[in-house]
Order: sequence, then structure tokens, then C-alpha cells
Amino acid sequence: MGDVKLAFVVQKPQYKGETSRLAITHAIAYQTVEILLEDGDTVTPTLCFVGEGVLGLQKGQKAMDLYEVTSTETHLKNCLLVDLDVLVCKEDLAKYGISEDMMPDAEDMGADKKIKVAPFSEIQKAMEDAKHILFF
Amino acid sequence: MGDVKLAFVVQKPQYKGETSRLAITHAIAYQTVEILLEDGDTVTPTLCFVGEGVLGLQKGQKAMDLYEVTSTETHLKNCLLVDLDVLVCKEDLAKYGISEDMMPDAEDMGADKKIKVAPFSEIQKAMEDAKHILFF
Amino acid sequence: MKLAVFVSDFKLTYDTLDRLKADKLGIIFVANGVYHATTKENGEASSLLNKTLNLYALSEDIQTRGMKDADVDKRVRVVNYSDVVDLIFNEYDKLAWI
Amino acid sequence: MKLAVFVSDFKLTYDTLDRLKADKLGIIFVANGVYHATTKENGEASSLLNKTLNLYALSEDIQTRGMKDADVDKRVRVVNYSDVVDLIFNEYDKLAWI
Amino acid sequence: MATLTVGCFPGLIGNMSYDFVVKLAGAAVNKGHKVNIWFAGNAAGSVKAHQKHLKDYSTGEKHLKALIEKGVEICTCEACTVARGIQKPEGIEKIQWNAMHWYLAKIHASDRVLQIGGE
Amino acid sequence: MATLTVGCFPGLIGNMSYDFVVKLAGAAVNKGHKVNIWFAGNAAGSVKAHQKHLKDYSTGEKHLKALIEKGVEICTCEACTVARGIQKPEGIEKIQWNAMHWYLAKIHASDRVLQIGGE
Repeated sequence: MGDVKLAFVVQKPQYKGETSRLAITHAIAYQTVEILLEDGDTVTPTLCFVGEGVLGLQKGQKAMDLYEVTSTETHLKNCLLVDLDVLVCKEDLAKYGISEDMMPDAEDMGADKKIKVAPFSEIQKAMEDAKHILFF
Repeated sequence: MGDVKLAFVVQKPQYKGETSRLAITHAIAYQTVEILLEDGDTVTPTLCFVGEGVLGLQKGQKAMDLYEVTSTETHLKNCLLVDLDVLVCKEDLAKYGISEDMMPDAEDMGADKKIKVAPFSEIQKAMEDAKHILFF
Repeated sequence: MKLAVFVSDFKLTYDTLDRLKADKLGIIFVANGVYHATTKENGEASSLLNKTLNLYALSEDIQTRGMKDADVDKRVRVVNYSDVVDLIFNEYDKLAWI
Repeated sequence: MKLAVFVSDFKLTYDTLDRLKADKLGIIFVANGVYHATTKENGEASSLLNKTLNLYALSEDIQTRGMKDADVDKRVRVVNYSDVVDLIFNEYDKLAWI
Repeated sequence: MATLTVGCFPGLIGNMSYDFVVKLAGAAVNKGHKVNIWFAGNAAGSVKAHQKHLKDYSTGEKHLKALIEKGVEICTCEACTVARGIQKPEGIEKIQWNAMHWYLAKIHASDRVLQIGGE
Repeated sequence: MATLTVGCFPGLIGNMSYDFVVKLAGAAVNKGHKVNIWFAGNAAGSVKAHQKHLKDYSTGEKHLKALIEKGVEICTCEACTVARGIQKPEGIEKIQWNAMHWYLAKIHASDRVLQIGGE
């Protein structure tokens, strides 16, 4: 079957329910799925944030200090480290006044990959290109 | 301390989360609380439904037949049987086109008490008269 | 793509569905989503009923809430779980639950 | 009555707060409710900030989300858990969480 | 005959989404399809054995057992489950425990995927 | 010194409302107040002992034990808990199990009540 492309679309905000956080950790799991697949088979998620899903992506999160729980920021950095494509909806960031430089990167951990601010049309395209769509 | 009046205000719809259903069962528990209180002490909840909370109050619910779970209708009837005051917001019923005769009574079980359709102002009054307000 | 979207709530805080495009879009109302098919708000039917001609509502979830198939807007086809399985496999190729 | 309302979400599907009246109304933004105090939508601050002069936002929940106390609208007082306890017992007599 | 994989995150009780998953899986299996179910989030709490079926509450156990008998594969997110204090010996028999990649692997071989986010 | 009773319905993990309850109770007790906590709904699942504290997940157990040491009374809705397959011997020690009227009785003797509905 070769590669199967997936679009993970996160529309619920972080720190409300578990869903939007689990979207990220499930996407990261693509890295270890090969142990359960035939040789040559892969799964490639594209992680997209839209609507209220773009909230909770800002850097400087003190979740571990204050609540002893891994921050979304840390999870996002891990995504970049394992080379996942992360798209954040440009229109929705503008709507909430969140600029690109307010979001984290993982340069300090050696990741080249960066969060990509993308128009909704590009997220729509990711959904069209994917075999399956998963809404979180 | 004598009687303590409570306003239970249900704003979440039935059959979505557990909260709006637990509001009803917690209100019914007023009937047995005396075993934990001093003689002469009582708790009197008024159960109020507002906003989306007025959804899911219609009669003829097949929850037990179809999903093997007690319907909200049955819980409401139990409220009337134990003589609880149940207020349903008139404006919100009108908003959703739900008429008074679409709601259950418990006449067949021998209850005189009926659901009372009340303007929001009466629900506001119940909150003012209560010592504590509980939102569900 | 042929996309079936399951709508499981009445009041939505998402506008994703407004922006989604599909060659064939289906909306399947389930759980409290069935109120979109049965209930008007201030006399107006849900705007979701204008999104597509392919509208479905789950009979079991309508009846659970004390409503009848006859209460459903004429534009919406009442289906049961078995029908939903056929829709999933025969009519659409991607699914979303919002 | 002196009523303190805890607002724990950003997008609300309830209009209860719009209709509630109190002699003294306080709004305490907690959890994702803090976005009402920090975030504008299309350039507009949350309408809840016009409901009362007694507005509070929980510092721990602002910082958890990567924002700073300085990001908070000037009308809102930043408080911590200890302050919330004092508000509950000293400033208000009834509480609601929506 | 085709394969449907369902990701179910909502809790067992109150939210009727869990009941939907159980019913949908049953209907699909009865039509000869293959079904996989992945539990994470609050749904992971539902693999605890010995659920008492009180009428006021939805129950999972008896339905999950029946689905497994019909060939449905069910797996719970191990991390989500142990974080809730539930260990594998306390779980319902024949439900699998694995990491999140189990779900992705099942998706790889599926014709349809329905991801149901939680509360 | 006054008494606060908190009704907590949301689940342990994900929804930060549960964490709020734990922190608020701690802050109130540290100021010399009496606190009672009632768990129902998904929160009832959080009285299971032996929760593994993975960093990705909130945990209740150690915080609840610390609160109990400080005199906080915590009680879980027995029906909500057994419906989730958790029996009393599996629960965290010193957490009480009772019917919903426990909550109403505590409310009767309270100066303030904060009811936090669930998901």
C-alpha cells in the first residue's frame, strides 16, 4: 500500500479537552508505526490547526511549572523534531491577533522544520490530498 | 440552620454530557438528605432549565429502548413524584418552538406536581432567593 | 473528494464546516446534532440545511430525544445505523466528525 | 445578590450570563476563559468585558497558555489562586461556573 | 467487505458519542465489514472490567465483549489508561493495549476512518 | 474561617477544570478555610488508586492525598464510580464513597458553593 497520507485537523483549543493535545501526540506516533507495518509502508500525517485550534500554540507556556503537565509548546517542538508538517491557519491567526513570531520553533533542539502559517486553502488541499481526514 | 434553598440552573442540553442529567438526579437526592442532617434541617432545590437546557425535555423519549439508558423524561417524572419545583424558561421554549404540551407530566404515576413554564425573571428570582446557585 | 461530515452538536463553536469544500458533501446529523433537522430557532431552520442537498439524520437519536421522524425537515433523509454504514462505504470516501 | 461568575471557556454556547442580573456582578476568567481578557477577535475585545467593572483573570492560567500578565486588557485585574479564595469569601456571596 | 477504523475519545457515560461508536460498529460488522476501534482520552477509562450496569448510566463492557466475539479488534491507548490508574490485569479481556501507533497502523489498512474527538 | 464546598464533574485529564479544583482547594485550606469536594460524572473516575503520573497527563492521586492530609473531605458519587467499573477497594484511601445527598448535606453547612459542571 505504500504511503498513506492523513490530514489531522485540530479545531478544538488546547487546554480545554484532551482531544487537541492527543491530536499532536497521535501525529508524532507516525515515527514509530513502521514496527507494525510491512516494509515500505508508511503513514504521513499533516497536522493542521484551524479556528479555535490556533489558540494555545504560543511560546512561553508555563504548564509544567504551574500544573505539572507537558505544555502544548513542548509537544509542538517534538513535532518539528520528528519532521512533521505543521500548518496553522493564517486567517484564524489574524482573526485572533496572533503573529507568526509568537509561535515556537525548535531551533534550540536542532530542528530545521518550522511551523508553517498557511491560508485555509492550503489546509483544504491537505485534506484533499489525504486518504483520510481526522478531526480533533 | 433550618432550610437551605438552592437554585439548580441547567444550561447544557441533555444527552450531550453527563452534567445536565446529574443536575436532575442530584436535585432528587434532596429527598434523602435528612439522614445526614440534624433534625429540622432541610435542603430545597428548585430545578431550572434555561437556554439549550430546555432541549431534551420532550415526552416520548425512547432512550431506554434504543440505548438502554434511563431517559431524561423518566428523571423528570421522578422529580415531579418527589414534589420538586421544576421551572422551564418560557422564552427559551418559545425560541425553540417547544410547546408546554410537548413536555411530560407524571399524572399516570399519581403526581400532582407539574413542570412550570416560567419567564426568565422567575428563574432569576429563584436564584436571588437561593442561598447557593449551582450551574449545570 | 466525497466527504461525509457527522454533526453531533446543536450549537457549534466551530466554523470549519462553513469553509470546507467537497465535490460531494454529505451532512449526517447524529446525537444532539439531530436538532438541526428537527428544531427551528426563532422560527428559522438551521443554516446547515442550506449547505448541501445530501442531508441525513439518525432515526435512533431523534427518537431518543422524544421527537418523531415526522418532525424532521423535509430536506433531510431519516436513516438508521445500517443506512449510515452503507453511506460510509458506498457514497463517501472520507469522513469527519465535528 | 453579589454573584461571582467563573467563565472557563472562550467560545460560549450559553447566553445565560447575558441575562443574569446581580447587585454586584464579578466575572473571573479562568482556564480558556482567560482568552476573553487577553485576545481580541477581529480586533474587538470580548463583549464580556463590558458586562461589569469587576473583572478578574487568573494569572496561572494566562501563563500556562504562553501569555503574560501584560497581555491582559487594562480593565481586568490579574489575580492568583489565593486572591480567588479571598474574592469568594469576602467580595461575593454566590458563585456560578459557566 | 471493507474495513472501518474508528477512533473514539469521548468518555463512556453521558456523552452519547461512545454509544454511537458501539452501535455503528455493530451495524458494520453485521453487514460483513471489518471494524477496528481505538480508545484514547476519556474513552480509555472504559476498558475497566466489572462495570456495573446501572440503568442511569451507559455501559460499555457487555457491548465491547459482544463486538470482540464478532471479530472487532479493540485497542486502548496504554498511556491514557494507566494515567487513569487502570492497569492491564484490571481491563476487559481481549481488549488490546498498545501505543498510539496501533491506531495509525490500522488506519493504514483501512478503507474508511472515523475519528471522534472527545469532550 | 469559612466553609467552601466544590462539586467537580469534569474528568481528571485534558480539561483543566479538575486541576483548578485541586489548586483552589489547596489555596483555601492554606488560608485556614474548610473545604469539601464532591466528585461526580467523569471526575468520579479519578478516585482510582495507583494512577501513573506521566508528564503528558494531569494526575489527581498525589494532590488528593495531600488535600486529605490537610483536612479536606473528599467524596465520590458511588453510582458514577461503580458504573465506570471502579470498586471501593480499588479507590484512593480516605476518599469517601456516598450517594448524591452527601453533596447536598455538605452544601447545607457551607458558606460558599462552587458547582463545576462537566464536559
